[in-house]
Amino acid sequence: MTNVLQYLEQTVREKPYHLFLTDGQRGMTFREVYDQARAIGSCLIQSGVVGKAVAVLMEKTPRTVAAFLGAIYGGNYYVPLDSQMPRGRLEAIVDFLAPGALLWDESTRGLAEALPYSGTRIGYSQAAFGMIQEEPLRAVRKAQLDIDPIYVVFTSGSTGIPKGVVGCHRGVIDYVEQLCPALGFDGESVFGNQTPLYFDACLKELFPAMKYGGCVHLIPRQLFSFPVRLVEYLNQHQINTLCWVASAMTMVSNPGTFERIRPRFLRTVAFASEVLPVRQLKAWRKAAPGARFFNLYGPTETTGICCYYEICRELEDDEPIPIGAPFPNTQILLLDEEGRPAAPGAPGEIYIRGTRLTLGYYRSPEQEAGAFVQNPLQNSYPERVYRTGDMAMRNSRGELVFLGRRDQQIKRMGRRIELGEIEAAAGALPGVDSAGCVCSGEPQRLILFYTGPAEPEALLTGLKQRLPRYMLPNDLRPLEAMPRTPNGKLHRSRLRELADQG
Amino acid sequence: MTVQSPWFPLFTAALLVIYYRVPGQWQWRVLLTGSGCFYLWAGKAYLGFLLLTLVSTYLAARQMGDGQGREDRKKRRPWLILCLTVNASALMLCKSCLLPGAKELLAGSRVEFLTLGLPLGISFYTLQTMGYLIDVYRGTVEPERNFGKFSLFAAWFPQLIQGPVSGFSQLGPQLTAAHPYDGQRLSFGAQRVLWGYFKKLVIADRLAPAVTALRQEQTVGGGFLVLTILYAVQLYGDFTGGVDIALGVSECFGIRLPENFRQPFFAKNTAQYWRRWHMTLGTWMKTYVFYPVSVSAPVRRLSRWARARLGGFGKRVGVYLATGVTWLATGVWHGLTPNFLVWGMLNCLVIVLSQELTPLYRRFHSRFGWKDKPWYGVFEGIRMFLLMNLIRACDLYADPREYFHRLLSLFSVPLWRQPVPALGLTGADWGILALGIGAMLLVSLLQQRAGSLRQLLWRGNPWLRYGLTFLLLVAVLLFGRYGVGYEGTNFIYSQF
Amino acid sequence: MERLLRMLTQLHPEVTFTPDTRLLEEELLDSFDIVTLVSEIDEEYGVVIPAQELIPENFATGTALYRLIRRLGEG
Amino acid sequence: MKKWCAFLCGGLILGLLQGLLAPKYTGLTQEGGLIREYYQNAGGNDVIFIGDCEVYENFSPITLWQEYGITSYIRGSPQQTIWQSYYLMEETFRYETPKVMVFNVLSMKYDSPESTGSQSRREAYNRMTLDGMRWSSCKWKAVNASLTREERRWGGALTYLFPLLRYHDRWSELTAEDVRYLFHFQPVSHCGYLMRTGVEPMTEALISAPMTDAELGQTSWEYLDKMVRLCREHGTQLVLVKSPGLYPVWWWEWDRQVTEYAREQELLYVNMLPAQEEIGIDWMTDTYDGGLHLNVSGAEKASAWFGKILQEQCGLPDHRREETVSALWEARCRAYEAAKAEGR
Repeated sequence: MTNVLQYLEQTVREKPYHLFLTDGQRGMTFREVYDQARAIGSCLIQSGVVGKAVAVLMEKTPRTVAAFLGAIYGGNYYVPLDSQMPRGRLEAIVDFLAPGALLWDESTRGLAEALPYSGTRIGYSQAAFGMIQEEPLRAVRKAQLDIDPIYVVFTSGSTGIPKGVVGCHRGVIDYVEQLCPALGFDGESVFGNQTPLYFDACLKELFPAMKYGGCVHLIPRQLFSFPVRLVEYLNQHQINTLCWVASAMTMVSNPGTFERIRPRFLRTVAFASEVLPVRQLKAWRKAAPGARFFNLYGPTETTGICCYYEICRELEDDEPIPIGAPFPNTQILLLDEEGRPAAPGAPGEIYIRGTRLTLGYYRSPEQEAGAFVQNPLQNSYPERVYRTGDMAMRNSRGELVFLGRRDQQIKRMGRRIELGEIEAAAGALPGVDSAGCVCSGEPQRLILFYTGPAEPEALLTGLKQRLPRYMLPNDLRPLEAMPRTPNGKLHRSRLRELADQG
Repeated sequence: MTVQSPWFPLFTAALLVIYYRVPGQWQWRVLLTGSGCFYLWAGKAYLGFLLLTLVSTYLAARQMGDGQGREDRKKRRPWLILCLTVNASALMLCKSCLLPGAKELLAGSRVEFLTLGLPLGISFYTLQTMGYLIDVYRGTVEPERNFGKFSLFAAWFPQLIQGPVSGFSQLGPQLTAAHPYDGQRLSFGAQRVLWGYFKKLVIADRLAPAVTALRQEQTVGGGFLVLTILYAVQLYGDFTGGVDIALGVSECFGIRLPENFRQPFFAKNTAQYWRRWHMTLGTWMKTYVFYPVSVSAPVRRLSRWARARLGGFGKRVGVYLATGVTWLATGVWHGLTPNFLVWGMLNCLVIVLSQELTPLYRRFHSRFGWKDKPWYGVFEGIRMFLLMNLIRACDLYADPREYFHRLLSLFSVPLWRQPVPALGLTGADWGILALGIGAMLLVSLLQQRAGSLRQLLWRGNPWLRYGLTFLLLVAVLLFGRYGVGYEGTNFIYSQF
Repeated sequence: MERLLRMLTQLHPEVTFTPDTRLLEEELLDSFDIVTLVSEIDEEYGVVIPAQELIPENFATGTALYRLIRRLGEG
Repeated sequence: MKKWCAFLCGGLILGLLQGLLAPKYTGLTQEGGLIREYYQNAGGNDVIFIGDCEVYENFSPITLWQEYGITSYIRGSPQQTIWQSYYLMEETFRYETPKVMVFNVLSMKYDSPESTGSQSRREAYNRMTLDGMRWSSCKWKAVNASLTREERRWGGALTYLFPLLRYHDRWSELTAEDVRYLFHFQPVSHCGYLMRTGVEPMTEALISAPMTDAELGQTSWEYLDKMVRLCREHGTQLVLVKSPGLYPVWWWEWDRQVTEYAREQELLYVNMLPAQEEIGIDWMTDTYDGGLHLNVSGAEKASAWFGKILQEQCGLPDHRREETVSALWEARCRAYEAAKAEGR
């Protein structure tokens, strides 16, 4: 298996008219996705776009996925763009990307025409319903290697300049081959996709569904503000597999939704990209007793999830959920500042080693230098590993536990304080929905922001029982809603600005 | 092209026009070609069977009729036996090659069995040819020299659907005789055809879904009784309707076929019943099975021996044996499946019992003077109707055990508590059925008293006649159950 | 002839038979009676009536029947 | 004599009954009344559209007139099969000789009467197409081509000659409409276009039915050949079109075969599916039944786009300046605008 398209071609032979993707309005069977993708590929080749980036500026619909695969059929790599992002950032990315072609459809017509882009613009229907040329497609396919890039995904870089991570066939194939058996995906899996298509999180739903002939429901975004209607949607479509971000899980379980309605068909629930408070996890486990729960960890730079932990025991309220162990064929190294293996039980920075590593950052070698480094443990041959910048340690059971960003550790009164720990402690207290802790100003003051009905005084007394004195925040500020980045992570820079305003 | 197809009336009308235009001696040839086309259109599959039996019967008859076989019966016997075996085996082959298929279908509802394609009453046709053959063998009939005329007699198309079975001496000459145009006879024929269509399309086919539904449900007790009555009416409408169409069409051509029914449900006892229901089959069985068997040497020796030993009862042993054989033959003729044999034996049993019980009846009636009371006549009619049709219901179930289970349930399960399932008929349907059955009853009563209604009408005011006929036509066109929406059920009796 | 009439009354005691009562038209004789009659005649007169003779004309009246028996008797 | 007048009035009554019982297509199923409306508007049409619902729902002759001065008429009916289309074309040439004959190729996917669906469905659709046709040799041939072998043997063609034989059981469903429209019918279309003003975006995920066969059937190709020959005889240009409806799916294998055929026969084949963006069809606002057919706004966009191709490729004259023609069409436009405003 050297090409991700082989997943699609194998399934099209077995169950061509099985539903592959649907967004509640338009459904596409494998056969339709296969035909339209090849038509798009032929159209791209015909317009001379081969081996280039293809920007896909479309809403989240089944056709968008067909456009992605169409780009790969044309020997290119797709770059999903978020049509909701601020115009300036979008133009910066397109300018920075300089794609070979821009795919748009009726819903993003205005935006596509307004962009200052001089390359070829192609309407979705014009490509997808055009003529399929078998010969050019076969020629392009023959030239494709498994290390060819298939996508570029822009992450919300903490430093402002968008980082484009370039993923290839090899990374995705290895990822899918390890992920599916571990999480139990198969032909019966019906995925309820929540994450936007312009992030790498959706890979773990699209490609497994393509491999086994499962079905992906692109859940309409507005449903996520009405949790009861969302669970009805899950039950109505018998969705049995969820791979959501933690904040989405919390948003559903928090307001007592499960008293009114329970998801009836869940088999696998995985949450990622952030720490899920144990209280929310318990609510979910009570609501879906039959499901298996997984805590996933993995940066975009390693094509997605590299560690997973199946929740198999009762966790204490304030105990952080471990990220468990890496997938086979992937290794996690815990190293200290000097690059030596951290002492057992001591925190260390996570380095990831394996074929899963992506090709690197798009057109920004300097960023790459910081992240993809030579393996500090040996220097007898060149070996790239990815330095995540995340801190973790092994607990008494040998399970990896995520501590937080390296830059999120601060020294205060001579002690290392893990802001993540403070947040976890606050999150465990009743009346606290979510918590974010930052330190700012001189001398350093710890400011904890939280959402939820709890009173600052009650919160402080609660924290006193859980945190050493030197870790108690100086100031507790309730917020209406916790600022989040587009992909659902805590927007820490915004919190810092709020803290500075004082 | 079954009779319900719109082609049939057009085909008949066209044939009539040609028939009355062609000079007399050519008329029978027109009929022959007409029958040929009808057969080609409706039952190509059985052309081979038809030709085989026609040729074999014709040759055997010629052999027996003339040449040295003429005087000496011994010489004629081998030809008779040879031809009879050929025809009978051909018939059984046709039935059996269908029967394996029919086996599973029998398990299904009766309607599927009905639409099973054994088109054009193969059995009626075979009886007619065998009858002709035996007549020639007995010398009562001169064999027909001209093969065309003979095949016209054997395959005269109105008869092909479901009889009646007619003898050569009675039908042969009519077919070949010239028939000038006669308006009255034509309108009589047309009216009879219309009446046949009314009974078939408006009444019988409307009841068909109800009978099928009842039959498929596990109806016992009261439900079974309702099923029996409905099936009786459906069968009456279907069979007499089909025969009326055949007789009517034939009458239009000036050819009178023997009557098959005479108000059968007014019969008082079994003997009367079997003289009013399916009369041509009855007479055929009597002349070619019952009498020969009862007169044959072995039976005579047996009855002499029995009379010597058993006295009074002994006399009747021979007759009962002959009756048994006749009813066995009738059952087999209806179908090779067990339920028809059981049906035959049941009828035979009823006849033998009523014969044995006649002295008891006489004593009973002498004591109570009810015999001539009017209501007793009605009672007898109802009793006979129920008895005959309860036996008739045996046709509905392929497996006799199922039939007997339901029959006994009449006595075990209280009649009214058994819920009768929805019969798939709307209020309007029941209304039409009530009116239709009322009309049939009225016509039967009038026929019983005043003979042919059509004579009555012919003498009356012509406008009344036109009005009534037109009303009948509209009723058939509007309320008939035919056309694309309905699965045209073949004539029940066209399967035999 | 008397023997014949006796046979007929034996079959149907309630009917008084005369040589020309219409046996068939008034449905006095059914197929049963005809067959029992034939075996009786065979018994009494030793005359075998073949099947093809069992036709309505021969059994229309007592006299017709008697004429049949005599014809078969000599023939 | 008495007999003849009896027959006469008997026949009259039967004829009256037949008219009474025949469906009038005034209520919901208006599609049944499309074919019969052509005969008053026959003549003077440069373009005749022929095909199934993708023709009478997705094109508007009024827009063609308003934008390009093209005079056109649509002879469409529900699930019109290719053999019915061919005989309709043959019949049309008896009334007029248009410059262009446009045929929607979707119906080529049905290769035999049996393949169009269950018997009751086929019967309903056949009736809507064939009952409206006036009696002629074309209608007889169309009827026999639309029936299956058993239906022909049973005498199905006669039930078209005498509709009473088919609709006799409607006696229990008669309404006032049947009486009011006994002798005349109420026009329901605008030059054959059945206007739908409703808007119902795609709400229920439409999933494509499996492809029956990669190869279009032999019967379809035979009838297409016949169409080409027929149009060549009359000097009319045959244009093949696939209207932009998404469902049922027009598989690309079929599209490839039709494109090749069009190239061999030097025919203009316009597949409007790839041009959805160009036409500007938005399946959220331009459909009245959740994505199956276009509503009036969609039809106008499609007609405007297709009109330009007709004008350029087929060299159709602009009749808007001709007095007589524009008078007639002005009336039609007024009725069209009124209906649109009324939101029928």
